[in-house]
Amino acid sequence: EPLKLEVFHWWTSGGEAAAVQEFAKEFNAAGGQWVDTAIGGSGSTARPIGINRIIGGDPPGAMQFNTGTQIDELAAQGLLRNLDDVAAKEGWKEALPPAFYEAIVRDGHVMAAPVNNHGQNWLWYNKALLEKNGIAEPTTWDEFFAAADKLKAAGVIPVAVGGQPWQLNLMFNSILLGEGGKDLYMKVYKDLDPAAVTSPEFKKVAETFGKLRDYSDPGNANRDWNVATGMVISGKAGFQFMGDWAKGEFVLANQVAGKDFGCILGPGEKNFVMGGDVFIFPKLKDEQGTKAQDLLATVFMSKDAQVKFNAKKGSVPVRLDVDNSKLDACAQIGVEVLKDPAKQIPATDILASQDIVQSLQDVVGEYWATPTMTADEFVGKWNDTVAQAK
Amino acid sequence: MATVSIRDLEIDFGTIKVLKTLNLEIGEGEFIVLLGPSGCGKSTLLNAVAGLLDVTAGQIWIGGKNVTWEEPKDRGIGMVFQSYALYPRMSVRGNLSFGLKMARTPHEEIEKRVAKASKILQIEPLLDRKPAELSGGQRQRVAIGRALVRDVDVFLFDEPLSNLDAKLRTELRVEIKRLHHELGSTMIYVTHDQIEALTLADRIAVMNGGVIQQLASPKEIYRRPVNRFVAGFVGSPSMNFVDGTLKMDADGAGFVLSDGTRLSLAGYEFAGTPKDGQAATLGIRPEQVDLVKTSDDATVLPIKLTMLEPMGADSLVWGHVSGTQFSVRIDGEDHVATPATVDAFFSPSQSSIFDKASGARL
Amino acid sequence: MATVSIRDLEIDFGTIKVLKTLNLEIGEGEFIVLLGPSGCGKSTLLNAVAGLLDVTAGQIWIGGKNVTWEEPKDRGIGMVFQSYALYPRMSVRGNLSFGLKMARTPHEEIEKRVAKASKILQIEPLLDRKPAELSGGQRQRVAIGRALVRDVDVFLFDEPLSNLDAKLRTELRVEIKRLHHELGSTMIYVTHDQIEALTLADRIAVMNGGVIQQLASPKEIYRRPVNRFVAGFVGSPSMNFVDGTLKMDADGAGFVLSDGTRLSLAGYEFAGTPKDGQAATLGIRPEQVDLVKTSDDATVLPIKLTMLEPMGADSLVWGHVSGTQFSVRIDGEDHVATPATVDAFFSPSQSSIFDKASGARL
Amino acid sequence: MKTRRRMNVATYVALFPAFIVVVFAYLGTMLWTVQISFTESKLLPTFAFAGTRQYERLFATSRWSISLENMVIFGIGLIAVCLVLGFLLAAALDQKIRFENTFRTIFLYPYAMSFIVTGLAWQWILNPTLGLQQYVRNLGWTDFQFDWIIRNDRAIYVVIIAGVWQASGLIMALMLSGLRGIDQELWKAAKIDGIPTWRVYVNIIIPMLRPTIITSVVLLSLAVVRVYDLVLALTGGGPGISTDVPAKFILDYLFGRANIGLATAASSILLVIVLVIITPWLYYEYFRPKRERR
Amino acid sequence: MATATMTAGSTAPEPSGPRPKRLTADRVGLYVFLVIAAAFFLLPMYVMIVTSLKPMSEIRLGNIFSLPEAWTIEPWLQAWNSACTGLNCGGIKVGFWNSIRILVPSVIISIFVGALTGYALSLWRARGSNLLFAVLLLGAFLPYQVFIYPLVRIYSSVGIYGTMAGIVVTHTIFGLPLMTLLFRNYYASLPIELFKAARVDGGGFWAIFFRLMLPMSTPIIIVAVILQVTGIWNDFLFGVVFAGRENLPMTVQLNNIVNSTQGEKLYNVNMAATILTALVPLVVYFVSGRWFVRGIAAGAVKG
Ligand SMILES: Nc1ncnc2c1ncn2[C@@H]1O[C@H](COP(=O)(O)OP(=O)(O)OP(=O)(O)O)[C@@H](O)[C@H]1O
Ligand SMILES: Nc1ncnc2c1ncn2[C@@H]1O[C@H](COP(=O)(O)OP(=O)(O)OP(=O)(O)O)[C@@H](O)[C@H]1O
Ligand SMILES: [Mg+2]
Ligand SMILES: [Mg+2]
Repeated sequence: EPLKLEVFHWWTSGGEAAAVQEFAKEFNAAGGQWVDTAIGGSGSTARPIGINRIIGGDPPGAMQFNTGTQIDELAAQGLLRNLDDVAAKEGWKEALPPAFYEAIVRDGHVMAAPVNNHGQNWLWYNKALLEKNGIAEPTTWDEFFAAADKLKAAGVIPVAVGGQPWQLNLMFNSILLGEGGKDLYMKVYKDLDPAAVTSPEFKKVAETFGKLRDYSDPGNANRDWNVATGMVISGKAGFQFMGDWAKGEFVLANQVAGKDFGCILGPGEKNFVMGGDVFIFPKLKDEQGTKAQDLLATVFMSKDAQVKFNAKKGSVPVRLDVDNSKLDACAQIGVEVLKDPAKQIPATDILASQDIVQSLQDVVGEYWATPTMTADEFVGKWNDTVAQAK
Repeated sequence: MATVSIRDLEIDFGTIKVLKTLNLEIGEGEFIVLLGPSGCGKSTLLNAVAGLLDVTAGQIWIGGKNVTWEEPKDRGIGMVFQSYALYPRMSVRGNLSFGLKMARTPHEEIEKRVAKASKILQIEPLLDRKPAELSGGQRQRVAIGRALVRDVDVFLFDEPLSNLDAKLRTELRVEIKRLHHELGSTMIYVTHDQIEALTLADRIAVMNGGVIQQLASPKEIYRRPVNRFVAGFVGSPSMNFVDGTLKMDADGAGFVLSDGTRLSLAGYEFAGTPKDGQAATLGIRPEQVDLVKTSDDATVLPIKLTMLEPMGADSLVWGHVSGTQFSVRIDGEDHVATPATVDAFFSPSQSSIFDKASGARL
Repeated sequence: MATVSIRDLEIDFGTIKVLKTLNLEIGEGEFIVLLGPSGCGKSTLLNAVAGLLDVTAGQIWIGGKNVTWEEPKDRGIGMVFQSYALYPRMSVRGNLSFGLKMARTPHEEIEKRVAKASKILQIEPLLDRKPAELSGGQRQRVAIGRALVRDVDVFLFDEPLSNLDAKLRTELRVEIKRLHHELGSTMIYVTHDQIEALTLADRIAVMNGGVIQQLASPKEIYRRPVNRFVAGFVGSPSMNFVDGTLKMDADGAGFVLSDGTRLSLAGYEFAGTPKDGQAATLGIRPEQVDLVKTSDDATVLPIKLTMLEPMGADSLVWGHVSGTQFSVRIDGEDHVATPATVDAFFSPSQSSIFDKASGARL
Repeated sequence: MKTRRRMNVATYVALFPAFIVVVFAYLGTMLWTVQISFTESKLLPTFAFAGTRQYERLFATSRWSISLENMVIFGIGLIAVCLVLGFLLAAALDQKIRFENTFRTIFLYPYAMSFIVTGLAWQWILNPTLGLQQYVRNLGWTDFQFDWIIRNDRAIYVVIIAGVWQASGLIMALMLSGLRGIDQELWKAAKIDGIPTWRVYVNIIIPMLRPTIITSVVLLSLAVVRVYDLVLALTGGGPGISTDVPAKFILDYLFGRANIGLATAASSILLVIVLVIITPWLYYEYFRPKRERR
Repeated sequence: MATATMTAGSTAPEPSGPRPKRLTADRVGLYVFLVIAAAFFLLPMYVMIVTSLKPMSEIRLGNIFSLPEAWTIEPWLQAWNSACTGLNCGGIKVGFWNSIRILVPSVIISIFVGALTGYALSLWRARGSNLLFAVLLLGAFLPYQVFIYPLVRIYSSVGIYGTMAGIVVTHTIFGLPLMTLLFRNYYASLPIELFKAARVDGGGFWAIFFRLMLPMSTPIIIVAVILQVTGIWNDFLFGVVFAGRENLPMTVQLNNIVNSTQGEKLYNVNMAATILTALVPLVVYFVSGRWFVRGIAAGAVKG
């Protein structure tokens, strides 16, 4: 009899579903039976539904979360299984980047299985467009703005922006890391240090971010990210700051990484912002279910499944010890950077609570949409928000 | 057949006292009409008897049983409404049998009673129609039938005919009278149409402001109204009222109009002892005035005629007596010239005199 | 004051022909009443005169001007509706003056006209009230006032009194009559109440099924109805009809009832030459029958009396003649015993005889 | 003698479901909400008392005050435009129009559509580089400007436009049924008085439609207080947070940001606002002692 | 002599018969207004339909108002049959029957409870009924979402969390204020004599309700059905939270197709799916729009 387990996630689009399919295949092959429950929309639509089910006593067997602080309370309330045995057996601690391992451990126990590693601070660009305008891949912010000016002069929108707060925040974080550097990033998000925010470096980052308004088009308000990517693909725009999921759009348009489109971790300091997803396993009453959970956790972290899943998902495997030769040019860049533990930067979700992270998104969004707002006001708001939410 | 007895009944709506310590005894098989202007509390009284309203104080007895707290269905009453209140989605048969079904009457018994009632009311061909497919008169008949089938002792009618036109009203009035003869049930009938009241009632209770003003036979009410309100309310066209003062002198009782004319009241039976110089109102019905002298003891009444209104069988002549509007009813065949000032005649014994201040009969 | 002339008027609603080639000439200052049962086309005709309806064929002339295509406001008419149709959120003054304001009448002129109209109608104290704060009679007065202020030549009334109770109806009827005298305007008045028709009209047009059955003075209509429909429709309580056959023999004209009784028709003026043995209907009004012999040329009518209905001033006695229901009106003071079989008397010259088949007067 | 008031057991039985719903679902939830708003609850409700901390934060959050402000602007705008447009449409349909059914259905259908994707269509239409503005410019009017959706100070009016699109059909239906209930003789009287049609509407009909208007305002305010989908689909609360509304604020903190405490504090404030506005209406419309019941 | 000869110019026909119909400026203006309004209301629908008939390559060009160059019904087929939500690629048809299964009992029960409550409140007296009604109306003004946590707790303690009963109860709860209001006003507008007559005839609370009042409620039931069908069919949140994973309604599929955050967005399929999902309420509106207006007159307007 197969070990039946309901898996709850919000991967509903074509590419995502194909990736999930890989896990399901592996799980079924290993003697499980994958029961799929997908609720589309962002995690904020699906997550409360799943949490309600856990509270209501009808939990799914496994449920997706973003890697980070989201699972704190569920773990603290004792609603989740601890996976210490599986993790020990499979050697998760050794295989994972340290930040990721920390992100799944609560009170010394492993509480979740990570599945992927999404680079969030990519800068994508249209290669043909840059070549046509005689622009080389920018490595510094100055080069970037020079390139942008050239594009603007050529009648092209330099940066495709999706004006939704979460997208703007990704862009802001890219600048923070590239221009402000890793230390500032960590101080601002991890330590929530007000002094770091009031520093001139941070202000500079804010100004740079603000400057980008002039390099985007007026239609950016509430634009979906994939629409923005489409602008890069079609050559309407030159650059886009976006996570590595944007690759899927390029691929769909039959573009090849490194050939038709380029990817930069930066500009400025090269870091890899690691975000991703984990699965938690709510405590189940039946024996079979628990066994199935063990099996699924094992499958999630198996090298084989990791490679297959992440190839389709566009992310890189969470395990650092897998064969990455099949990954595309961009992912290769990522893997390369990841080799240096110093460049493994945890995403904001891992560093701070949802409340803080998303409230800060509001601040970034408001700043972006209000050109009259000065960088100082922005800094003040940032610190106020952090102080209230802390 | 049952007596109905209303004892010290009071009904309030919030702070409004609608009925004030009302007493009414109705004999077995009697036909009582509640007559009064709109808003005087007639429907309220009827609803209280039916048990559709909670009383504030007092008791209601039906057939010797205190039913003050009984449900409507347990009071042995049937009720007919002005708006017919037929159940719109049921056929006539359904309307008639609804009450019986509620009472779990056996099927054959229902059939029998519906057949009987519809025969009495001549609505047999209509049994399978819906109320919307009936004329006003037919609807009202069905509404009566609904009370009829339930074999009740007391029928309550709330202005059952006032939504019908004059012709149908006459017809159904006769029918209700016939029904009363046939069934001999006790009936309480609310109306503000005095013709209905006069033709149907054994006794009329004239109400005003939640109080019964006079309870008497139609004849008595028409001829000897106890106060000016009753006198003015009953009769159409209504009684003429002329203000003046009483003069009790050597010539006997007299009535002095504002223009000084003295009318002899010889033959009028005073209810009490009238005071000389008392301000009073003389009431004379239009048909009690003649434009030609017919009897010797008639009093002369000078009148300015202004207009003739032919109404078919008879005509109304409008005019003024000492500045007050006054109407006289004459035969439809007769003709008078207007305008003209003539002497009219009335018999004081048929007229009414009221105290000007209190309105009570003198 | 203006004449109104309706020429070959036809009105259809879709496929339904409501008025069929109708002609009607109304003189200056005449008061015409359109009388007929519900649905006969009275309102349709009135609306056509007012210009509220498009005519299918024919013309309408008012004051010598062809107004068939004119807007209602340009026809010099005022109209009063059954539902009063007062503007509910405006004061009485607003109701009266709104039309004038729209016509840009100068302010003082409006004031003057409103004052005059409200004086005529005695609604001066009500000018600042809203319609909801008025009684039915007062509302109807305001509705009339709205036509009055516009100084029109022709007044159209569509059952203006039928929402009022009997008493108010009488009062306002008199008022409308007075108004007609005072203003001398042409008036067209729709009703299905024959008392109103008889009292108000100079001439009555009795309508049925979109056709004018008889156009004549009230007296003529009441006394010599041209057909059975008019005879039955006018008069309340309505004319008694008894079926039988005509017998023209040596004794003169006679009417044989179904039970074989022969009634003499001596004195009846036939409209044409009656045929012997013709099936006919004899029509006698309740007040044309006496229970005591008063004149020598009266015909004896055997009648079975069943019930007495006192109505105040007079009473109705109900009974049967040769199996047909029959009513007799007597004085309210008189009394007859019921049930009883008696001989009644009527004068053939006052009665009407109709062809049984066509209903036309013989 | 005093008489007892008769009570009917069946009435209570029938009202029992409503009673349960009111006590548990409505009152219970309201109390729970207020209670949680005084705690530290984050992702899951806890009962660690936190005083008025959540309220302090709430009122220090500019997003909340912007939300409230937007609700007022949206409310006034939506109600005003819907009433006017709904009335005009109803009045137009009441003129014995050909294809009345078709028109009525066209005006009404948006009420049947959810905003999950119609919002996207609107977003496109209003997008300056994609929708109307561009379309008109392509037609030759190159100066044509209609870019409210991307302007901080105008975007909320765009939300009103879409809201009007969705709701004014219902108002039209309400108004139309109100108009159909008006005595035809009134129209005739006005025609004879020679009153121009528009004056009849303004001076006579509209005052008579007062009950309809009140009902419409109530239904619309319901939509205003709850507005969420519309904003989410159309602007996502943006640009920035300039079109945020209370329901979205509450939802974001309740679900996305795992801060139940703050979300319930916001709900409680909303509850108070609704109470203050609604109670007089409720009283006036339903509980005022009426002089007479028909 | 003054012969009354008519000059050639004044041979205008004597007015007779119907007024000549002229197309007045008012009338034209009226239709212009209606057509413009109709265009405003139809514009999003037009965009949706046009988009749903275009291939993605055309959509990316961004001419949202232009007609498709290459017409395709592929998106419709895909939306109905094969659009994926997670691993299940059955299109939105998967949820259709679930939606129906939720819709039918929810509509019936919520209307029934609303009618019953409205009936009890309007025609019968019960202590505290005014307060009950007030709280009910007040509750109608709260954002739904606030109710979710407490309701989840209550349901799971009663054991109906994640079941069909749970979702039906939820729709009943949230439909109750409006339904009660509608029926209360409707019953209050009926002639009270009807109720009195039935009382005299011996009808009790239930007999009057079932045999007299319900059969008379057609106009208002139509309004209630329209409102509830629309509301319940379009609901996403309650369905997904309370119905349990076996009973997820069609809107969940729609949401999954439309609201994926990452990965390609097939706008044409989205639009087709939306229109398909909206079909049931749309049909209800098309079929019963006329009665809707009449029914509203019967219930909603009167205070
Ligand atoms: N439910 C009620 N609440 C408050 N007042 C009421 C109620 N029912 C009746 N009244 C008041 O009680 C008084 C008497 O009303 P009732 O209906 O008995 O009058 P009526 O004599 O039947 O009048 P009508 O001839 O108009 O039917 C009126 O003033 C009325 O306003
Ligand atoms: N707008 C209309 N469309 C179709 N038929 C109509 C219309 N108006 C009236 N009718 C029909 O025309 C006939 C005459 O109607 P009209 O209103 O003139 O009658 P009426 O004599 O005024 O009756 P009542 O005494 O009931 O007012 C009726 O059969 C009626 O059904
Ligand atoms: Mg009454
Ligand atoms: Mg009429």
